[in-house]
Amino acid sequence: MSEKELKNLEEIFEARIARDEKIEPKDWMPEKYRQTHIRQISQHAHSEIVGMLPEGNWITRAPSLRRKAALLAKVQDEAGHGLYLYSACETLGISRDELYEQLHSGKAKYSSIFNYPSVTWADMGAIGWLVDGAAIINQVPLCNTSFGPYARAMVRVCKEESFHQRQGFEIMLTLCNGTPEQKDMAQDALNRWWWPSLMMLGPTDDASVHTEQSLKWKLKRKTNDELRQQFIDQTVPQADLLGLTIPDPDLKFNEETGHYDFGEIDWDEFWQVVKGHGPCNKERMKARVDAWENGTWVRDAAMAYAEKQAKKKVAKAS
Amino acid sequence: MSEKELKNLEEIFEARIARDEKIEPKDWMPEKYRQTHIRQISQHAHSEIVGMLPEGNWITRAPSLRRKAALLAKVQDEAGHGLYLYSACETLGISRDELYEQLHSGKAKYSSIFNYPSVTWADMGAIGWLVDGAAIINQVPLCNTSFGPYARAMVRVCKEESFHQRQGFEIMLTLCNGTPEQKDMAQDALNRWWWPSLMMLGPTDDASVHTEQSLKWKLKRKTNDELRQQFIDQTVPQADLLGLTIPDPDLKFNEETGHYDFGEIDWDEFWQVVKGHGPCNKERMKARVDAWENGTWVRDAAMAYAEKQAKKKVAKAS
Amino acid sequence: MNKENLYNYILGIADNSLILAQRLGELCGHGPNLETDIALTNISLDLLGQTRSYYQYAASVSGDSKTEDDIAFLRLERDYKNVLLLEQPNTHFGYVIGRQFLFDVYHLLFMQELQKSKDETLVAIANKGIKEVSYHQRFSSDWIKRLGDGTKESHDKIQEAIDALWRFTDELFDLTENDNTMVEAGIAVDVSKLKEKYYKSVAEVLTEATLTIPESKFFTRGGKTGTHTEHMGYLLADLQYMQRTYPDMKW
Amino acid sequence: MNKENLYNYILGIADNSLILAQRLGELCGHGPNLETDIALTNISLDLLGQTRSYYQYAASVSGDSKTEDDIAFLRLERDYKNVLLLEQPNTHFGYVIGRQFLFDVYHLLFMQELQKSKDETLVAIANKGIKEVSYHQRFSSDWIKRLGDGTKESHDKIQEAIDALWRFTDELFDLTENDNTMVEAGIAVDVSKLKEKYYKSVAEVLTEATLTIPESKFFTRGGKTGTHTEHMGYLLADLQYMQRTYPDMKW
Repeated sequence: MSEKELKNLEEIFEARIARDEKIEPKDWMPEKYRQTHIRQISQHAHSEIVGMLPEGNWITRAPSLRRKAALLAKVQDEAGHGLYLYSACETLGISRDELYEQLHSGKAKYSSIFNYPSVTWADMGAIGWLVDGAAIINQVPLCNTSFGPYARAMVRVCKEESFHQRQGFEIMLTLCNGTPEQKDMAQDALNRWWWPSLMMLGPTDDASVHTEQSLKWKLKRKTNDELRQQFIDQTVPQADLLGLTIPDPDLKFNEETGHYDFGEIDWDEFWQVVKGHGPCNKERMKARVDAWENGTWVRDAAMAYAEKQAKKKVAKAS
Repeated sequence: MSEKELKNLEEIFEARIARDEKIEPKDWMPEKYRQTHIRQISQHAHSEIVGMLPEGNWITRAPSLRRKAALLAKVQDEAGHGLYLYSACETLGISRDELYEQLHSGKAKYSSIFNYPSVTWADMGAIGWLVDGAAIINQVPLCNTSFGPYARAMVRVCKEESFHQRQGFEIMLTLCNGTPEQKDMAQDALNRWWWPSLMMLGPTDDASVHTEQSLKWKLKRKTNDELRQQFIDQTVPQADLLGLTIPDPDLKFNEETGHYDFGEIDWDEFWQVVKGHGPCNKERMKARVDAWENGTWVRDAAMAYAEKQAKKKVAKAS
Repeated sequence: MNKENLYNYILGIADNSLILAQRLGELCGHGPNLETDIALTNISLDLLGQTRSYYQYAASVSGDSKTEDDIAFLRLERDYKNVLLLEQPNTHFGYVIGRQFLFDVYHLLFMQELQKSKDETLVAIANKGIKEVSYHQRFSSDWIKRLGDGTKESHDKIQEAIDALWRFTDELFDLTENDNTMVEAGIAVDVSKLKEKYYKSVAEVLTEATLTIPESKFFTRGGKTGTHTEHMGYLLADLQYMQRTYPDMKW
Repeated sequence: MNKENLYNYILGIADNSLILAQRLGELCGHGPNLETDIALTNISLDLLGQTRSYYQYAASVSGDSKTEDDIAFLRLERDYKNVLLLEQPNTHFGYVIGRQFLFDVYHLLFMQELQKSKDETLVAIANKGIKEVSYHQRFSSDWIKRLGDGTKESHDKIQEAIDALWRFTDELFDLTENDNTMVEAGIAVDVSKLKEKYYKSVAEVLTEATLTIPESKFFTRGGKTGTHTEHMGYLLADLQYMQRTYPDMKW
């Protein structure tokens, strides 16, 4: 392809996106578009499956049968999200094994929030309420993103996430309406998850490297700081409703802007966790790698069996 | 050695035993004496270390700090007993590795009682009271057995065992003086451990293969049935003191004999457990083999290090 | 037959579902791939659903203020009546599948018979559950075949698991005194009659999977009378943790 | 400084001994050989003895009817203040020795300073404990050398453990608000001042053991303020099992 032809294709491509047309896997796309999408979709998929771990930690200890079943179902949904997202990613010409390899080797990232430990039952509430809440704010705009398979996966994901978010809030509400010990547990969970949740919306705009290009491709529709403000504005009244105190002495409603002002985020902590030095990075990665490695013989068996069966069929047919 | 010389040596040997002299490792002894002692002493050593497992099972869950420390110390004593007994056995010309190999391969036996699970805290009481009680009855006569190292080890073992037995009884007493739930727990433990404890004294005399020879060598001083009767006569009044019911409807004091009559023992169960099909035979053996195999690299390291240090010393000296 | 007999009978069934669901719950997020992870979680969810129906029924039978959670979380170890098979640990995936398969074949036969019970609520639970259980059995049987007739390694591993778990199968067909009373009342399944069919079905799948049917005639029992293996206490310590630590609260 | 400060300070020390004793207790009967099994149990027993002295003192300070067992078994996870290092699991013998060594070096320095406290009871406990702890440190240092300078396999395994546990060491030298109050009162050890000596001692042993001193400057903390790793909940579920299941009884 000549340089001119390439430029032409790129122009047509950008025009399609500008017209809000969906790009499908078989369509021509710039290599950078493909790579950026592989990076983002797989990162998202990895976040789902690593995100199973802090919640999975409480399945055996859930305090009632109803909560146990709901938690199991929620963690299972996350596995399901992982599945759609890996599938969407595979349409871009990368295999699931390669994607796992990137995760296990540390080359691919996942959402840093899952590197914090889940230390009490109230964390199941806080994760649903805050973490899923922040995730939805990140993800809703992606239902209209330009890459078709990703956009469609997100529609499904967002619907379930918002169910999870309500469920998390309801766990918090039950605790806050419960005994003083339960309310303490809820407040403690909010204290620990609040700041990491704010960090989930990504670094501040001036530190964010991918924003401009991502806005053009509709992988982003708002900047990180806008999303963060939206999350805070939405969450503070919910905390009030619960009767919990957001652990930020600088938090205050600004009558002029109509938004909440808030205190400084500890970006050193953020970067430390991103770089692999959070409280549970090692544990999370070990859990994933162990699951994968302990499962090798199982996957091999399934493959060997399928091949034997296929051969038998062929033998019969001939 | 001519047959006559051998016979002569044997006669001198038997005479020494008859005079209650101790046989020491360096003394001449008939091969059968050596083999019988290796079998019995190692079986006894194995019983100590397998016996650590049912009690070890409750260390992390002991109900008070005092009980936790006492239980730890008790299980540690059993390791100590294992250590003396293996050492005594090694004087007969067999290595500890060979002895372990016999245990792990199933060639050597250990006391079948340890193939029952410890399912409640009260089992820590019942094991001390009944199992150590029966063990003492088996073992006290061995303090005067003919083989010196074994006799001396037994003096030490018996002293500690009787401390353990009192401790076990005291656990039972505390439970029996406690709440109804605690008393139920104690009764339940007695129900489960009573019959296996009776079996600990060995098969009935007519089914016992080693008795006659063992009596001569003072490896036994009473028959299994005599020991069993002694155990029952001693234990029934203790159960009365605790206010517990021995789970044997046929148990009754016989004014004529001055002993307790008792019901039929389920010898099928006994032989099934001896042959490896008790409730925990597989788990016990797995725990021992795992400990040994997981420890291989550690023992190898210690050996390699010791060799390096020895070489360094030699190098320095020369 | 009285109320207490019925109550105990329901618990005997329900505890099986609870304990297996709990074991499967440990695996969530740690499966050999996402599809299997999701499938095992599904089974756990089905079993938990059944558990809740049974305990809710038991709670209503008991007539006192007990809830499903009191029954699930606040009994002593000796009062859980699940069979020993189901409390065995997730040693490796072969054990997970072996345990599931050895139970599913029984569970399906059991549910089919429970549909004929004179107790309408149990029939309703069985009618709903039987579809789930037949899916479980298909799932575990398929995996028995995949592992048995997969690679050398998988063959050895699933054979090892079947051999190790085999000794817990005979207990499935024991009848407690309470069971006998309930069989006479036409409510309980006479599980002793399922034995032959069970071993036949199991043998068929194992054979197709190129596995050897264990020959041992020595079996371990005790779960139905509440004498559990040493694994059970640790399972309960986790299961009961919250309810024991924070008594009398709503969640 | 008030009574509550002292109470909390004692617990902060005692919880370290309790949690390490508990972890070591898990190993009893499963050691690589009898001699090591006995030695590790000895350490566990020493630590339990210290724990009891501390808690008994704390109970007397609290002035209410609390007993050592109430303190040991009936707190919520967030109220245990042991450092994260000590709750880490017995992954393999390298981790057991690595954890022990990284704590023992600190513990000995700590005990030496505690002997200078203005609180007589703490001084008495330290006087008694210091002999035990210096034995522990000798034991674990010797094993660090054996494993480090033993075989290739043992070298790699102990290095792996040291590398993995290293990130929990910095927390040892944190001072909580309560600690600061107690340091000012002349009762607490200013652990922040032990840091340099600690890393020097550790480095000496690691070097002699032919091991590499980890370079990471990233550390994990939280135990001293009660935010534990996910291992802690399971440890407590077992530790507290009996007291939670059978409340208010004597044992």
